[in-house]
Amino acid sequence: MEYSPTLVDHFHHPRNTGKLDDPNAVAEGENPVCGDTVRIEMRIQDDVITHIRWLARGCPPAIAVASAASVLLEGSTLEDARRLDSARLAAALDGLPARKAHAASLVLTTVARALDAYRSSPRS
Amino acid sequence: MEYSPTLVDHFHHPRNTGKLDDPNAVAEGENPVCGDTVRIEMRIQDDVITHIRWLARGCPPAIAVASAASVLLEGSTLEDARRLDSARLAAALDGLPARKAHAASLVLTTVARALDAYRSSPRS
Amino acid sequence: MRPVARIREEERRSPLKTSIYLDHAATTPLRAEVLQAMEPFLAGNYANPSSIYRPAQEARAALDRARDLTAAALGARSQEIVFTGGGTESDNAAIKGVALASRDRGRHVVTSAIEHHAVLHPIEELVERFGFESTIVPVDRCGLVSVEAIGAALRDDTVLVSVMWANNEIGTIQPVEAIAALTKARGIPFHVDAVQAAGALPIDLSRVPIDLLSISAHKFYGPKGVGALFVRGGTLWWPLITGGGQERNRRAGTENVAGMVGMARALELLMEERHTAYDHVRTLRDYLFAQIPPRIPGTRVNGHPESRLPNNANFSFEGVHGESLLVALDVAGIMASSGSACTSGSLEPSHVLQALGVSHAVAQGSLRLTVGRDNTQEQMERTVETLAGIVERLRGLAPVSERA
Amino acid sequence: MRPVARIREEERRSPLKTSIYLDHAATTPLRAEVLQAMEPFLAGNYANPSSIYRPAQEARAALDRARDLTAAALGARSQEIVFTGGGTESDNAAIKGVALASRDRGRHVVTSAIEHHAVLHPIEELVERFGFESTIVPVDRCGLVSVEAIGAALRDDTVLVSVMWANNEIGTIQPVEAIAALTKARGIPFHVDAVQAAGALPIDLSRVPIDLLSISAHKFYGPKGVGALFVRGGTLWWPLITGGGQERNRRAGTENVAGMVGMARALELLMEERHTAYDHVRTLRDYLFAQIPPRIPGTRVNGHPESRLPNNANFSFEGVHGESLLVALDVAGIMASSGSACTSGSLEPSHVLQALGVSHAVAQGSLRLTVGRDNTQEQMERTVETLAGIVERLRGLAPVSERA
Ligand SMILES: Cc1ncc(COP(=O)(O)O)c(C=O)c1O
Ligand SMILES: Cc1ncc(COP(=O)(O)O)c(C=O)c1O
Repeated sequence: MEYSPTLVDHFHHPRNTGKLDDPNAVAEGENPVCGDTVRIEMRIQDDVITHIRWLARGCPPAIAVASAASVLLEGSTLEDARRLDSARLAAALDGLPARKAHAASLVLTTVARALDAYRSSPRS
Repeated sequence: MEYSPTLVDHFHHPRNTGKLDDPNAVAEGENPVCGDTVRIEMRIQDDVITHIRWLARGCPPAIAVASAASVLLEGSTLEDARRLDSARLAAALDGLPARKAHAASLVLTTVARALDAYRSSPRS
Repeated sequence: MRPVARIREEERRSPLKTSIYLDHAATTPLRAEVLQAMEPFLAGNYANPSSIYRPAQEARAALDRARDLTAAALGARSQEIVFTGGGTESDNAAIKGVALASRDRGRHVVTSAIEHHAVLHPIEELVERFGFESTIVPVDRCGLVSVEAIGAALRDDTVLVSVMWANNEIGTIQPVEAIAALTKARGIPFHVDAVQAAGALPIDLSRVPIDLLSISAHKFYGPKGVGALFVRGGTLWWPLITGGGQERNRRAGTENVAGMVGMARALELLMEERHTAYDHVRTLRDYLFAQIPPRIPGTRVNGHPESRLPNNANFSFEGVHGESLLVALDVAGIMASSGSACTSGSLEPSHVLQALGVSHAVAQGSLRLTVGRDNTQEQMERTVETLAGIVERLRGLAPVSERA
Repeated sequence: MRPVARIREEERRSPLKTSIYLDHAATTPLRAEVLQAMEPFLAGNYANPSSIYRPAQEARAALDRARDLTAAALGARSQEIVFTGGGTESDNAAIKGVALASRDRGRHVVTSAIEHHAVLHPIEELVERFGFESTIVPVDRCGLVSVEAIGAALRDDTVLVSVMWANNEIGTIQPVEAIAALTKARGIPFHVDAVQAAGALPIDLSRVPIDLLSISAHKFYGPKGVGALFVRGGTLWWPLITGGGQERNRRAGTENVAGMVGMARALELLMEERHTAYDHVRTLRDYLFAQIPPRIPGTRVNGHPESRLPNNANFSFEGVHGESLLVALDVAGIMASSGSACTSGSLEPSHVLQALGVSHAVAQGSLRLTVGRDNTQEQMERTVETLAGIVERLRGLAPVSERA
């Protein structure tokens, strides 16, 4: 399998899927070329992501990246969240094929947009 | 084997090889392209080939054709000898590949030249 | 719990044995009878058939027999069969060989939009490197090319028409007999890629005036890396691979004797079983067609409803990504393929589905299931259930705005 | 009398087992270890390595490993190895691929007079069909091409030089290192046909600036119909066979996984045994060289006394026709080959012997004996005795004026 067992596991048993009751940072992103879509919902309190849920449509890496990102982001500070990058996502998945780098980009951009949305209208 | 067992047998155990003590019809022929050479010696008496011997250098069909021809010619009348053709030689060898037709031609031409030589100077 | 664990472990160790293989258009298992026919030339007689001694002449005789069998299976004459290193080589040899040999007579070639890359790329080479022009005739929403459209594309300088007998993704069978009649009337050489058709449909070249035809052994339970090109006597054509005089100067190189004998044996078995062989796969395939659309909402059938290979099914599931389907099926032990080329590095859906006018999203959700002789009804039932569960799960993951 | 009869019967039934095979330049037996490495991909994992599921990824991994092994055996990088359908395909791909891709820069190619037809015929195609010119550099009486002569043949519009590493008939080893230095200095791509050299000589492409190099598995105890082309990174080159993206777009077609794995295993064994492998064949071959000329008057050794493959011997016997020698040897259970192409339909002796300046008659009497790893000293002794008897018998049949 060209995907690592960890990636396949995240794809097959994705963590933190679904929606939150009261998110205060939400964004949806789409890759217009391949059609992958992701929605991220977070509850942020005192500069910490206390809850995170996501939904995604796309190839296995798109789903696995969203799952791995949610695990890394839950409980992290906004500062740390901003520092999340493709390298760490790939490491968390035991590798991500280069041709699937776009899956990580989509999730990272959407996370950043959700954080931006929170900054511009913080409802603590 | 692309050569019939009969052909290989004539090549491996050629009949009537060598020379005669008192031939009265002799000819030598050579195919200048492939270098095959054949020498036919016959003793003719009362329009019948009573003895025949041959020597040859060349590919297996060249040797096998000479051998088969000597068997067919020994004891035959001059008229019959003149009628010997490639088809009968090929039949006697259970087949002769088309690309080796030149082997039969060389032997037949040399036989004809030996018969001509006899006709022009018959020492009965 | 023990037995299940043992089954799982076996499955892990030898997935092809215990899983469900539904990718016979990609390749087929080597039949035991075929391997048996090959073995004497793998482990036993290794002689080069061009040599003079007896084992070499036996190898030569085996090649001759393989050629006779191949010719018989196609309704061709033995001297019209050129053994090659596979379907792609056959296609390249046919297309470049005819076009380049005729380039002083004209530089125009005609083909269809849903040909295999083994046809389209050689034609691109002709255009980009050798000053040819090509007309790529479109297909309808079912993947059918129209005979009239081919006729309209023909020009006075057309030197080659190439249309596949049946498509590898959607299974659509093209009207090659009618096209052959047309090209014959116009005196234009006609090449047919029959790589998918051979093994699934009867082919009789004594009845259809096709000039060149490609087949590939591993698509009909023969070995990989072996194919044949039929070249009708009198066709103006240059060989692709020259050197030694093998294949009567039409394809040089020491012959893969075992491979050629294997291909011929596979064709022989096909001929023997032809009256029943297609029924089995058709029954199983028809079960998929009958069950999947009602069972899974938002299913679309790609390809032609009737004019299609008996073993081919191709679906799209709204809102589901093809590769995710494939990986989830693989985890469940079902081997299938997607119409999307996404898996091979490109983000674009396959040129075949695009040519049908299918939307990008639909094309990306496509799934090809191609049935084979070892599949069973029980496997089909398991496939339908598993697939339904996977589609449901994946759709449940999609953002609300996306749900079907 | 019984035992003899039984031996004869066995010999008739399986000549390759009980006879003496001395035609390893034509082809070699598939080694048991190689067949064993191939079997999992013949009888077991049949998946197409381009597919997504696990067995396919295993097949892909096996291909990757085969490529790494092949690269390691040649001192190349894995991405420089293109798997092909044999040595002839490799030669065709290299020569036409480089020349056609460079035809806007120049249309002149340089080669030697004793190349294999798999090199000479593609060059003829370039000349006859694509407006190229070729310079065929002659060889000396031992078959050696001179580096100076190659240098003198180079022109500003030369786009390719192709010289074989070692000749298949007379075994002469060419100064490819020196030629490579020359072509590199001039910036001209250099192709080497190493089909005979691989398996008989160490090859290290990390040390020699060769740009393209051809090998063929069946010449070193691997399977027939499988080869490789080394293409150094950065070489301007067009693939011969296009279609699917296999071999990183450099050789399309579903991969012959078993064949490639077999070739790699054969190379791996070669690497493991390389320190001793050549000694055995050299010892046996040297015995033939030491015994035959004194034992059989009128013997001529064709080829180079030192710069020749360790397993190659080539003789001419005055006044004896090569094919007659071969048939007589075959009857005696010895498999060998002639330098003459007479057996394949032409009456002309081989272009190689002609290029040495050998007379027609001498060329026609030539005999090639090529030794392999399974041959024994006892077999060499039997060969010398049998050969001496046959030559004597055939000479005895020649007309007196012809006798040596
Ligand atoms: C020097 C040389 N080049 C090329 C070839 C062609 O290799 P193959 O017949 O495996 O295609 C051969 C052997 O036939 C050879 O000896
Ligand atoms: C329609 C069609 N043509 C050509 C090919 C190429 O055949 P191969 O991969 O055996 O070279 C294939 C399969 O890959 C095919 O499905």
